[in-house]
Amino acid sequence: MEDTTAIEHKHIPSYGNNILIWLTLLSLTCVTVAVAGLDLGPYILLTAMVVAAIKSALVINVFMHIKFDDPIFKLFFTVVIITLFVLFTITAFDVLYR
Amino acid sequence: MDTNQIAPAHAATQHRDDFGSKMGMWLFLFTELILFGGLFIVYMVYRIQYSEAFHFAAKELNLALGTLNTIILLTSSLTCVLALVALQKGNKALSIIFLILTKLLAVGFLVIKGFEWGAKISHGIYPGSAELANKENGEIIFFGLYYSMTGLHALHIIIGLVILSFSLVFIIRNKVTPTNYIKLETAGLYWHLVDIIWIFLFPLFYLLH
Amino acid sequence: MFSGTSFYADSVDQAMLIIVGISVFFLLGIVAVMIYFVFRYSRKRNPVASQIHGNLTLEIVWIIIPFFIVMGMFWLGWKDFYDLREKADIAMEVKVEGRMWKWSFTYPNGKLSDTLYIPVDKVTKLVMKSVDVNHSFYIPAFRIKEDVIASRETYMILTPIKRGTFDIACAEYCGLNHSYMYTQLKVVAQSDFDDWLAIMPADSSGAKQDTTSKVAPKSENVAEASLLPDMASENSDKKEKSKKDDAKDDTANDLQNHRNFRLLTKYACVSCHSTDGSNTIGPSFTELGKGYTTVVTSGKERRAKIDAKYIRNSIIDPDVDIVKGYKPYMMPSMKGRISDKDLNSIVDMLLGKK
Amino acid sequence: MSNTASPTYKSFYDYKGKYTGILGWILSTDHKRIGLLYFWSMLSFFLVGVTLGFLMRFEMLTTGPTIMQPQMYNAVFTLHGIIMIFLFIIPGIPAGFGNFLLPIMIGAEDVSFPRLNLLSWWLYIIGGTIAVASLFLSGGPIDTGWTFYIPYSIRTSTQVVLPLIAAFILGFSSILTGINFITTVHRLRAKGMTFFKMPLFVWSLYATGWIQIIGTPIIGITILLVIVERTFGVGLFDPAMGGDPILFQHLFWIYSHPAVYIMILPAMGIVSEIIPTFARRTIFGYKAIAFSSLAIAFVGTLVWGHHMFTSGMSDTARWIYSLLTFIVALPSAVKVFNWVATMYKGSIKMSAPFAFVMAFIFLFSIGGLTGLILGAVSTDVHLHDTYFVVSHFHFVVFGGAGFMFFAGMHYWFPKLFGKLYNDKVALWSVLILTIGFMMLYFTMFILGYEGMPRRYYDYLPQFHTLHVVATVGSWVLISGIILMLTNLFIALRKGKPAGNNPWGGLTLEWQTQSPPPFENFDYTPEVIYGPYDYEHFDEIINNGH
Ligand code: HEA
Ligand code: HEA
Ligand code: HEC
Ligand code: CUA
Ligand SMILES: [Cu+2]
Repeated sequence: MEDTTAIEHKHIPSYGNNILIWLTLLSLTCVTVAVAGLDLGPYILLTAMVVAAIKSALVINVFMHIKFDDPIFKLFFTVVIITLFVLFTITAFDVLYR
Repeated sequence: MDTNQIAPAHAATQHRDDFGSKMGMWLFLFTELILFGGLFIVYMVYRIQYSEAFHFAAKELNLALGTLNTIILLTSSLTCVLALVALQKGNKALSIIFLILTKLLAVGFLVIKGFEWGAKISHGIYPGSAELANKENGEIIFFGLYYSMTGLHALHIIIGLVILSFSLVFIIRNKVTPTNYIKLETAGLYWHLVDIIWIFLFPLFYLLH
Repeated sequence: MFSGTSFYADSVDQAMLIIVGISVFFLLGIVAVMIYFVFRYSRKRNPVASQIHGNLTLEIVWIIIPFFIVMGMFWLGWKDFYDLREKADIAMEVKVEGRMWKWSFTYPNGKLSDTLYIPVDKVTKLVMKSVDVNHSFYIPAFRIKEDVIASRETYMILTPIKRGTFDIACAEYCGLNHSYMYTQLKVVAQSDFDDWLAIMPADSSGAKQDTTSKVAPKSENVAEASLLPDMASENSDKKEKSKKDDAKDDTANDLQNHRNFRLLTKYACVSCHSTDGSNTIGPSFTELGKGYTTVVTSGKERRAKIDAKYIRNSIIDPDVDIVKGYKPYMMPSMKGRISDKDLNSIVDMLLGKK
Repeated sequence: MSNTASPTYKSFYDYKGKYTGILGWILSTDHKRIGLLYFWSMLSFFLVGVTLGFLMRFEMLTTGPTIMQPQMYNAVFTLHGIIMIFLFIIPGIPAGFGNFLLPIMIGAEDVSFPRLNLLSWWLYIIGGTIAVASLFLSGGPIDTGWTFYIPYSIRTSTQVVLPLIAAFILGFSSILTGINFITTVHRLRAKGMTFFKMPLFVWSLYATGWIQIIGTPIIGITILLVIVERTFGVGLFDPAMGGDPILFQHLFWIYSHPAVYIMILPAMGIVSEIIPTFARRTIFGYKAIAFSSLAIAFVGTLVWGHHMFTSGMSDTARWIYSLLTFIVALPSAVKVFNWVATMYKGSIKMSAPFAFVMAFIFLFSIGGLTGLILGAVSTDVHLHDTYFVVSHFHFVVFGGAGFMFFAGMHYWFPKLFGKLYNDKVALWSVLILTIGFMMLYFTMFILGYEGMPRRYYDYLPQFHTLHVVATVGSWVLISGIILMLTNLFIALRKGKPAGNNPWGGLTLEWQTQSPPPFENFDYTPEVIYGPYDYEHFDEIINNGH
């Protein structure tokens, strides 16, 4: 267990991969702007949030390497996101039912 | 639990723990995430209460500039990660170039943001202005949120710029090297987080028409 | 323990009794067992400990049993409250307005009062709103309270079954005189209530409003609860003391003895503005005698002449001209909450007209 | 490890670092020195807070003004609350004892980020200083209550912004401590120290760390918004501009309820250390206690609405929060049952730390069980914002966390300072403290039930007798505190040397010298047995773990 100081990389850093992700991100941005132009009524927010979630998932997984890193980070991150999500939901219980 | 169940044991000689630094950074990022999370809760509550007014007020915002800024920030995220890749591949010069590029893009973002704010302010829309006071409550809140959220985000960009500057200096002085790049990596993590926040801010403010 | 003021109050007391009972049982049990162990297994009596690492069955038992107990407690607490909030047969709606540091009640026929009268055995709904900060309308004898806030109306439902006089307190901290924000609830027979409600004070500003009523003999009717230091009398004491001090006090004399002085208590002006020259939350009314004052208008300081227009604006739109040294948003705007007649009387009075 | 000090032994007090004298302390990155810095600064703030509490009780002695005017009283309870919560009890056990002991208990030589640790102490001091300085600056002492409820806090003319900034800085300091502890636990455990061999105090600090990380940012942003609101008037909370005062309460309690578990979890950790040591037996249900800490941390984040049952939030929300509140009581119950079970067939030595634990179980149970009364909607509607609540939280905060702070002081005193105190006197002080405590706070339950609202400068005549009893109780409590502190101060000067392991504890901190050397161990700790494996008592005491 000596090698834990420097992070072993199961994955080899590459330019191409990141650029590919970047292109996807840009196209997703175009998609969400374009979709917002349509009149989707109540679904505007939904689509916008779904696209934003996909975009941030890409950034977190690839740019921030969470996909290639130790699973503990994934665990941490999930716990935090779930907590945040629950905070949103139960706050909404007040506002929605007033 | 973590795969490194047994951490380097009490080795008095060993003070470098990259994994630990990264963990510390992630934990810090969680606090940032939740800091903004609090603001998003505020946003949610008011959006539920004033959804009409929000749609109306959002028309005042400039979609083109918002989209441009999104693209700029996404690109800066790319250059930031490429700086790390370059360093890992041992290409110090390229890494420095990418890092400078990142910072230029960040400054660009701030300049555009500045123009946007400036335009609003010259139209008399800023917290406490008489113009705003005459608007509906929901619109006051919308712009209150707009200024607080993008303002706090801009503050984070500025902090990010400072952190990136330190990384740059470290690379130049060879404190951050192809074998010891954790400082650049954590700085990058911070930068990507700022990007993620914007990914959510953008649709919530600009795509409401 | 049971107050008997309403069925709701009694069932709250009952719920309380049950929860307290269970709690006392657990508390005594735990403490008794602990003390027994400490004596029985002291180092003297039991020099060598047995090493017991745990017991899954026990562990499960003492999660499951408390789980059902607390769920029971939850239900106990929720069901009464739910019934109360869902009451449909509402006989009367009274508007409650909370302000620093005074309650006032408006009845469906427009009658205004600062004591709450309601008929016994009828369902009364209180619709409450604050004009400034948060307050909380609390009737201990009825085991009920609800915050009164400025952004939205909140409500409370009362079904008294017992006649009598009860304290109403403010339970949400609201500044200087929070502890004096008391008034009273009088539960009376329907017929007495109708008589009381029918008597509209000669002028709607109604200082005499409830004193004229036969159900509320003058002696008993302390509109402000016993606690509230009677601002007027307190001030007049001070006035006595400093009578010969200086000319400034003349204004105070005038104000105190002015025939419309009650208007200043009615709208609770005197809780922030003194009549004796001391500046508390707002500037003293005696300052108005100076003729000029320095105010801050949209960030700029200027000298303002004190005339009818200025005073009227200060009451209707208090946040436009802020007297130097004071904070905006402190004084609640009276816009829409004061009749023209009262406003004119106040302005005249403050200008020193008889 | 044998009890005899090795010849090269030099305690961390004598260690010469880069700086000497006072600088050697305030610029030191040694976790033990930082722990002690925290300890002393917190004790000072505690005495200020306690004096304010005392003044408040004195004012309540008679109806009408006794020794102060309403404005003064309002400022006093606000400061009492702010100091006790933000400056004493939240950092109290984690930053003080946690800093000193966590690395030792897992066999590390320091925390993961020692410089960050020093920074967090500095932030703490800066925050504390700003809070105190704000009393003397324009506007005068803040009078909003420690809850800073809007709209009053944006209306009052007192100095609100500075105390808020102070609270923000203190929150930051708390976050840094949390990050440090979690990383340390993950990275620096000694060889053989698996998660399930960690002492339960470490487990509780780990859970606390998570609450600090997840909860504190919310109060950070809330404070920022209030500051912005007060200075620029953006209208986010101001009802005059469409803002929602209830939203502020949500945000405030999203943090401040979990914060009460930041206070109590480490205290519960100390209980779990003291009982096995003095009962000479292994803890009952190690995993249950460890996981209940995590459960409290997680579920505790979801129950904040029980502070708002009367705030005017939706009825749906009221029952949801009530239900969740009852669920969070379960892990606490599990802990209490396991502690008592640990005494079964033990070999119990009645020393001051153990006596404190008994007082804790008694007082905390009362506090927790009255928490259940407050958790039920209909009873809370009656009791909310009355003295019943004041009593509830003094029982859990002072009788729970405060008493365990004292217990920690007595339990680890020999380790921190290498001296022994007079156990008899300490036992007496526990007794006096408990009696004073009951007189002072139990009466408040009755006051509250009878309808005496809190934050009242003045009260109706019918409450007079009980207020007098409470005030007299506070005097008894004072004597207890003075007795306890005097006893410890005397020991600090004249106490007998303690030896490495006066109580016969098995956790790692007892296997090193008292006070520990710089970087904690002069050998490399390796762990074989669990932290409370008293079946291997002799082996561990003689050979180390
Ligand atoms: C250390 C701090 C601490 C702790 C641990 C707790 C623990 C709990 N608290 Fe408390 N609380 C505060 C500090 C704390 N609280 C403070 C400071 C306030 C006031 C803030 C303010 O307004 O200023 C407050 C206010 C407060 C309220 C709001 C009251 C109001 O304003 O109207 C409520 C309501 O539900 C509540 C509930 C609870 C509950 C259910 C627990 C539970 O976690 C308790 C669990 C413990 C037990 C249950 C006891 C032990 C178990 C047994 C003895 C076994 C038997 C048990 C069963 C059968 C279940 N608390
Ligand atoms: C850790 C938390 C903590 C602690 C320990 C205490 C301790 C005490 N508190 Fe508490 N209190 C709070 C936290 C705490 N408090 C909070 C959060 C609030 C809510 C604030 C708000 O509403 O905003 C509150 C509110 C509060 C109130 C309600 C005010 C009101 O609503 O009107 C009262 C009233 O009696 C009170 C009294 C006391 C007393 C008498 C003590 C006593 O325990 C003090 C007893 C001890 C002494 C009196 C010893 C004094 C000793 C010396 C001065 C000499 C020292 C000597 C040597 C060093 C040699 N407190
Ligand atoms: C909650 C406190 C509060 C209440 C209640 C209140 N005021 Fe004020 N008032 C203030 C404050 C603070 C100021 C100074 C800031 C400002 O000018 O708005 C002020 C300013 C004024 C002024 C301008 C004073 C000057 O010296 O120029 C007048 C006139 C006035 N109030 C009249 C009234 C009247 C009439 C009422 C009752 C109908 C009233 N106020 C109720 C707090 C209050
Ligand atoms: Cu109104 Cu307290
Ligand atoms: Cu709580």
